[in-house]
Amino acid sequence: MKRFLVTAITVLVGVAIVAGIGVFNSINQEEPAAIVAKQVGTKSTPQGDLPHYELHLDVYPNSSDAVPPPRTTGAIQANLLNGQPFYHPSTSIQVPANSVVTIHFTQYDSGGQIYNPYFAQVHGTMDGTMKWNGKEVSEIKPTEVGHTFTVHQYPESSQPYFFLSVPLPMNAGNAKTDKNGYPVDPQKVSVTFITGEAGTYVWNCEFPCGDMYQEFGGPMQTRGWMAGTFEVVA
Amino acid sequence: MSAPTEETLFPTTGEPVATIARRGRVGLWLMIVADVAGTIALLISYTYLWSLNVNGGWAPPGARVPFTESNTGPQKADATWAAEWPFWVILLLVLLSTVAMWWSYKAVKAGFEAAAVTGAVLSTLLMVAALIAQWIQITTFPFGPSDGAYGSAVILLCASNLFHMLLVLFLLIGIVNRTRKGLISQDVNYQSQAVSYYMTWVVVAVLLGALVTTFFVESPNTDPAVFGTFETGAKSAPEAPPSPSATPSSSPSASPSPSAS
Amino acid sequence: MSTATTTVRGVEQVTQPPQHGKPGGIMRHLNLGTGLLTGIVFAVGAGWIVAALTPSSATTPTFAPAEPEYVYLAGLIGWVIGFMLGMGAFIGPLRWMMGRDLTHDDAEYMAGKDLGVKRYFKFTTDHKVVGVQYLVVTLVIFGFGGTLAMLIRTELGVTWSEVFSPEFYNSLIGTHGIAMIIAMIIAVSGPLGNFIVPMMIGARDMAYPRLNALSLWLLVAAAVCLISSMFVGGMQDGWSAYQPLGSQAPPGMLGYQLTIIVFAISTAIASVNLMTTILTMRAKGMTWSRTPIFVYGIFASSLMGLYAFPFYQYSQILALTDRVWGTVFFNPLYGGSVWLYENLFWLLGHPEVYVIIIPTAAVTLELMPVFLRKPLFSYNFAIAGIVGVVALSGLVWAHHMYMTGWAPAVNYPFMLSTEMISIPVGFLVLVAIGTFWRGTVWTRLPLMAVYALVFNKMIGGVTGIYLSDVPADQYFHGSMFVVAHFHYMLMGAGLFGAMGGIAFYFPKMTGRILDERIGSIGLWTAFVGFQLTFGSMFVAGLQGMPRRVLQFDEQFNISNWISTIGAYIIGLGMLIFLAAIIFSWTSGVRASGNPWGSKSLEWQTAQPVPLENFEVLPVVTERPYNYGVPDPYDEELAAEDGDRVEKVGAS
Amino acid sequence: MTATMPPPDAPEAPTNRPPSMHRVRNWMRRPYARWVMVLTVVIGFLLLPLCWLLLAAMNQTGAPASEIMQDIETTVFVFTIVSIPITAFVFAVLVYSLLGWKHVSGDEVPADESPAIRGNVIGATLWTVVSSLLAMFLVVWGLVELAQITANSYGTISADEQPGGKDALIVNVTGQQWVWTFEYPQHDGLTSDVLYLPKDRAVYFNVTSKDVIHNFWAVELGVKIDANPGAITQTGVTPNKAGTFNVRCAELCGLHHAYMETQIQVLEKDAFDSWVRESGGGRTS
Repeated sequence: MKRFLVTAITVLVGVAIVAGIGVFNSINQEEPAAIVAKQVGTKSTPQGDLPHYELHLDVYPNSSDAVPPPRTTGAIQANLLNGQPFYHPSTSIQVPANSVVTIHFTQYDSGGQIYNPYFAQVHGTMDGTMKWNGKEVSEIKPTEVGHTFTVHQYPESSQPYFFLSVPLPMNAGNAKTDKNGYPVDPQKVSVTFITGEAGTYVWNCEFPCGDMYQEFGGPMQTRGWMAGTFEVVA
Repeated sequence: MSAPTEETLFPTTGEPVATIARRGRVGLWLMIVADVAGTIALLISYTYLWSLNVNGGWAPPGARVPFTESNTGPQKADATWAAEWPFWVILLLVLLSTVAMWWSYKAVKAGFEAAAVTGAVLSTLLMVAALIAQWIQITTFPFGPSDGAYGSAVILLCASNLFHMLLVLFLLIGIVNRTRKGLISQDVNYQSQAVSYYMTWVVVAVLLGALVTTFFVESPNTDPAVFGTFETGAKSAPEAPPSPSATPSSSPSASPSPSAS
Repeated sequence: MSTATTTVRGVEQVTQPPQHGKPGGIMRHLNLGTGLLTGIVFAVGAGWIVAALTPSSATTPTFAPAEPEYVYLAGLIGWVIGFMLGMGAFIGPLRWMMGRDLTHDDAEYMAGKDLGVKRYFKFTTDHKVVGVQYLVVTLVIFGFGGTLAMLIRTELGVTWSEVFSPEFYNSLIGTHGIAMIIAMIIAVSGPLGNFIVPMMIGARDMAYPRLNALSLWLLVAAAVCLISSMFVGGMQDGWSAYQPLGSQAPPGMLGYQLTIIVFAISTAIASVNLMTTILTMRAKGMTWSRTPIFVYGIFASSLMGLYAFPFYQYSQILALTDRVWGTVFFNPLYGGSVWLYENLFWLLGHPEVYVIIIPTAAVTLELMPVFLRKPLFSYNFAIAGIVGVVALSGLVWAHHMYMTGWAPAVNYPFMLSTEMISIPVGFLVLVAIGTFWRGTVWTRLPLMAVYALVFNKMIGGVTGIYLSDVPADQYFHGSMFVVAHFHYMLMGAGLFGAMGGIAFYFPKMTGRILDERIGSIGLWTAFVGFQLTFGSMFVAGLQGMPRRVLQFDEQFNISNWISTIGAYIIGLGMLIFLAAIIFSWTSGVRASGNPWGSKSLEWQTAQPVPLENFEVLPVVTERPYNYGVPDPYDEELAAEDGDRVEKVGAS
Repeated sequence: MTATMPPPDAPEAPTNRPPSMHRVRNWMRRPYARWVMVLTVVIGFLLLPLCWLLLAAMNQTGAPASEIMQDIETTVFVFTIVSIPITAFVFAVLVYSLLGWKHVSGDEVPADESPAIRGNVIGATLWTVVSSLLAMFLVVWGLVELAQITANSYGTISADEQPGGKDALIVNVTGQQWVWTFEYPQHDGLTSDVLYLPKDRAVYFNVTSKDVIHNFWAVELGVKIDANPGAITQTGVTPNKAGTFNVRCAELCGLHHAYMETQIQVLEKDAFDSWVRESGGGRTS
């Protein structure tokens, strides 16, 4: 029964190889550890009093000794993305369901013209505004955008539709910078929104800040840099 | 070497040279078919972009009419159309080289092998001249590859000419050697014939290139707006109208960008 | 010039050019090892030089990529050139140019005369060696693409989370696509076209033996480029690599583009070689009406490849210059057009489908008479079908672009031409079922594959009718329905046909019979899995699931789960079939020269086939497929007619 | 079966019948011919439910929500019915050749016993005629339907030149990596990330893209058109069913292609107007 022996061996080896490759890549592609919003009390809203959570996100124009770049699979990818902007500390974000969430952005990058002025406006926050360096605004100049934080739908009809878009204003090109090249007084933006039922969403930056065609390559199309996941957990 | 053809046998397979020659001709024609298809692909690219003038970006920036000035990118502002005469000079050189090759083939067929060598050498020299001319033309274009679709298309056409010429040059050197060594003789001359045929096709290819680059210059589509306005990704660009609303076919009440309110 | 003469193929006194050194000259020292060595050395060298030359801050807002891309590109080009150099591909042209022609001994050495197994690892010109090499390369590429397919289905089967990151998934689908397309294009024309066709038409070798070897080793070089692209980010834009998305992809894109450029050259060479062989080297007496249908199939496929591939090649050349040189062919910012790319691409893209389908259909028709012991049903219709497909193949590309808004007006003519093509394809089906009609079924593996093929081809063909129709395509375009349809065509018809063909010619190629039992188990396992996978994929498409997504609405879950299970079953079946090949090749039952009792020319050769196939070139004196006995019913009819005439006379 | 057969001993009068007809009748008497025909009918009826199953699958999420989608579904239905007979016949031959006609297994070559049929004029002609007629029918049907759909979706004619184009709603659809935005130029450039549409009112879409090729697919409305950079493609539809439907991107467009989805809200007229007012569509900017 040599033939069946050969068959068994071939099948086993083949399955082993395929599974090995699959597992290796799957582990290799792990998302960065999620940052979880911390509770800071409750807030009264139209829906009554809801728990209030906060989390902080920074946007850096490039990595430096102070800020290490995100983990990237493959030396060549890392080399390509070297010196590109990214969200810090992580791009996997976790917020609780049915609660008020405030995200504080600190934006160190420069910027310019955004393709679609729609994303220079604030969408999906509690009163359609955001706090920019202390003052309430509902939109910024489309020519002075640094980045955007745009959460959009995940193709699951079972979860509530959720759309949040926050423009992060740019720092002037001549802004005073520290030794790492980051502005000493970066743009500070904070938005407050109410989450619905649990669900998984993705977010990415809508401002062309990558490289190659339309500056939408590189970091713009790499999880961990300018795109990530946004999870609303029950 | 004056034995009639049907008795000369091909060394490696022992078949009559006439058979080998026929085989070679068929193969050559098929190769030319593939080459034609490739050249046609390039010509399609040229004429298609020429006819579309997407976003007013066909002409080099220096030659653009004002309404398409919005596309400022990594382009030379003063880039303009290429001069037409170099295309025809190169065509002439290639043509002469081909004629010389044909002459060499006829000569070797008639048994004048010294004349054949002369013809082949002459053809080689002319092809080298064409090659140099083509190289000079490519390097001295008033535009770079990024300066409008016209620039890209013309440069690629010339590059394919360059490729053809290099190929032919290789073949010609072979022909010269072999004719000198008597490997191409009155009996065994299908290789010169094949090269002559191929060069004839190369002439046609160069001619087609010269024709389109001469007669399809200004794009016929002077109103590229019908293909939609489209903002550049350059950060330095001035604030442009929001793209989607500014189609001429939709209602003229195109909205200003919300930021203007 | 020396006047040495030898006896060549029984012809005496053939003048030989001067022999320099041992036969084969430097080719004696070149083999796959030296090829890999020089290839790697050149790749590293070129990469290193470019890395030294390029300013590392080459990133600009346009297409210009960063330094690693230039390094990778240089490495790829260095690899291809170095590999071909090390294989000795350039020796022949060089010797031609220097005027140092090959002697008969040189030629025989390069054909692998008494080199034993070593000849399979050299730049060997013998068409039989090349055929076997093609078979191995095909299996390797299938393995690669199949592995990726398993990963894709795993991602889609695990519906509750992302198994792989979107970047990796997007590069998976693209690389799987192009790997399988390449594998299917060569699956029949490569192994069988090279090994069988010359014997089938009674020739001693291909028209251009060295071009034959060249096409194979170019393919190997291209395959390496493709696989390498997975390690530098892959090509995250589907196998069609629509621009300008392709210009945003990581450097893996360059691997894809170079693969296509090299592969197109290899295909053109192979096509020219096969067509010239068929046109000029058929045995005495083999008129076009006596030529086996498989030869027609290979010829048609080569013809389509010949005129179609350059468009694909140039689309990739333009995309490459767009990426690394800043041309703007497909960059709408500066006057490029995305529709230009789509047109160039699909000008290949559709003929390529027939490049895959026609040879498998032809090899099917070739083996059916042998196993049904009756002639091919209306041979002329088979030829008409093939000719019709070739004639229409160039006129239907835009049915891939119905929904691009490129030119809505041309949807009408293209819908017409596309639906017309169902008529010649119908001819092929007619020939198939006509040959089944009243045939004595010899239940061997190759014929079983034919049943699978016809079944899948019907489903693929019918679903193709929906897609060829613009209104229906308005719903189906870009949905999973399309994926299922072309898998039914390319895999269900193409791959199963190729399995049948390989099983059929396995004895001639390896001297052993493909193990009947394991082979059948593998075939039918794969068949069942195939129906599960793509049948349920049709459902997902009908429900409105777009293709090339890695997350989707729950309503698609069930069909995707079934699909994934089926895919694993296919993988199992394919592994079993592979095992059958491995087992039979190493220690299968030895086959006689003509185990299937075929009357076709290629089976009349000795086993193992000698270096130049035939001692004396055969002469063909009768039509192919002379099987079977006179139809008993015909005599009945004749008799009845007899009576009738009498009755008429009587009344 | 046998009942329909004339008694074999009664020779039918041949004079008034052309030989070919005679042969056909004779052929029909052969058992395998009858069996294949029976199988064809059986398989055909087994396949018939597909016509409705396909539509059931397509209608899962509320389609058809427009006339165009209805046309599409009719087309699918008709094509299925038309292609069933020929499929059934081919399958019948496959089945019968596996079960009905003679079998040989084993390794040695079977003797040549099959009838040497090199062709059959009647059969081949019949097949050619039938398949050509079917293809013709499909083409004609397709052309007519396409013309109708083009009329319904206004093809590429600009909104103003359309009959009743004046009171149609214009929506500028913009695809960009990886979100859709919908602008209502008639309402002061009101822009939304969800596609709100009024019921029973013609809508024109001017579709374009900011970066790469996307494909605007309003699934239940049966609308699909590429969003090309540097070009504006146009289509249109008249939703005739209120509800929540899906927009999906049907052209691979990069990292988050799978997530480039949004909702369509088809509202009754007044609900739509109130939405416009609430979301600032009435504001004069």
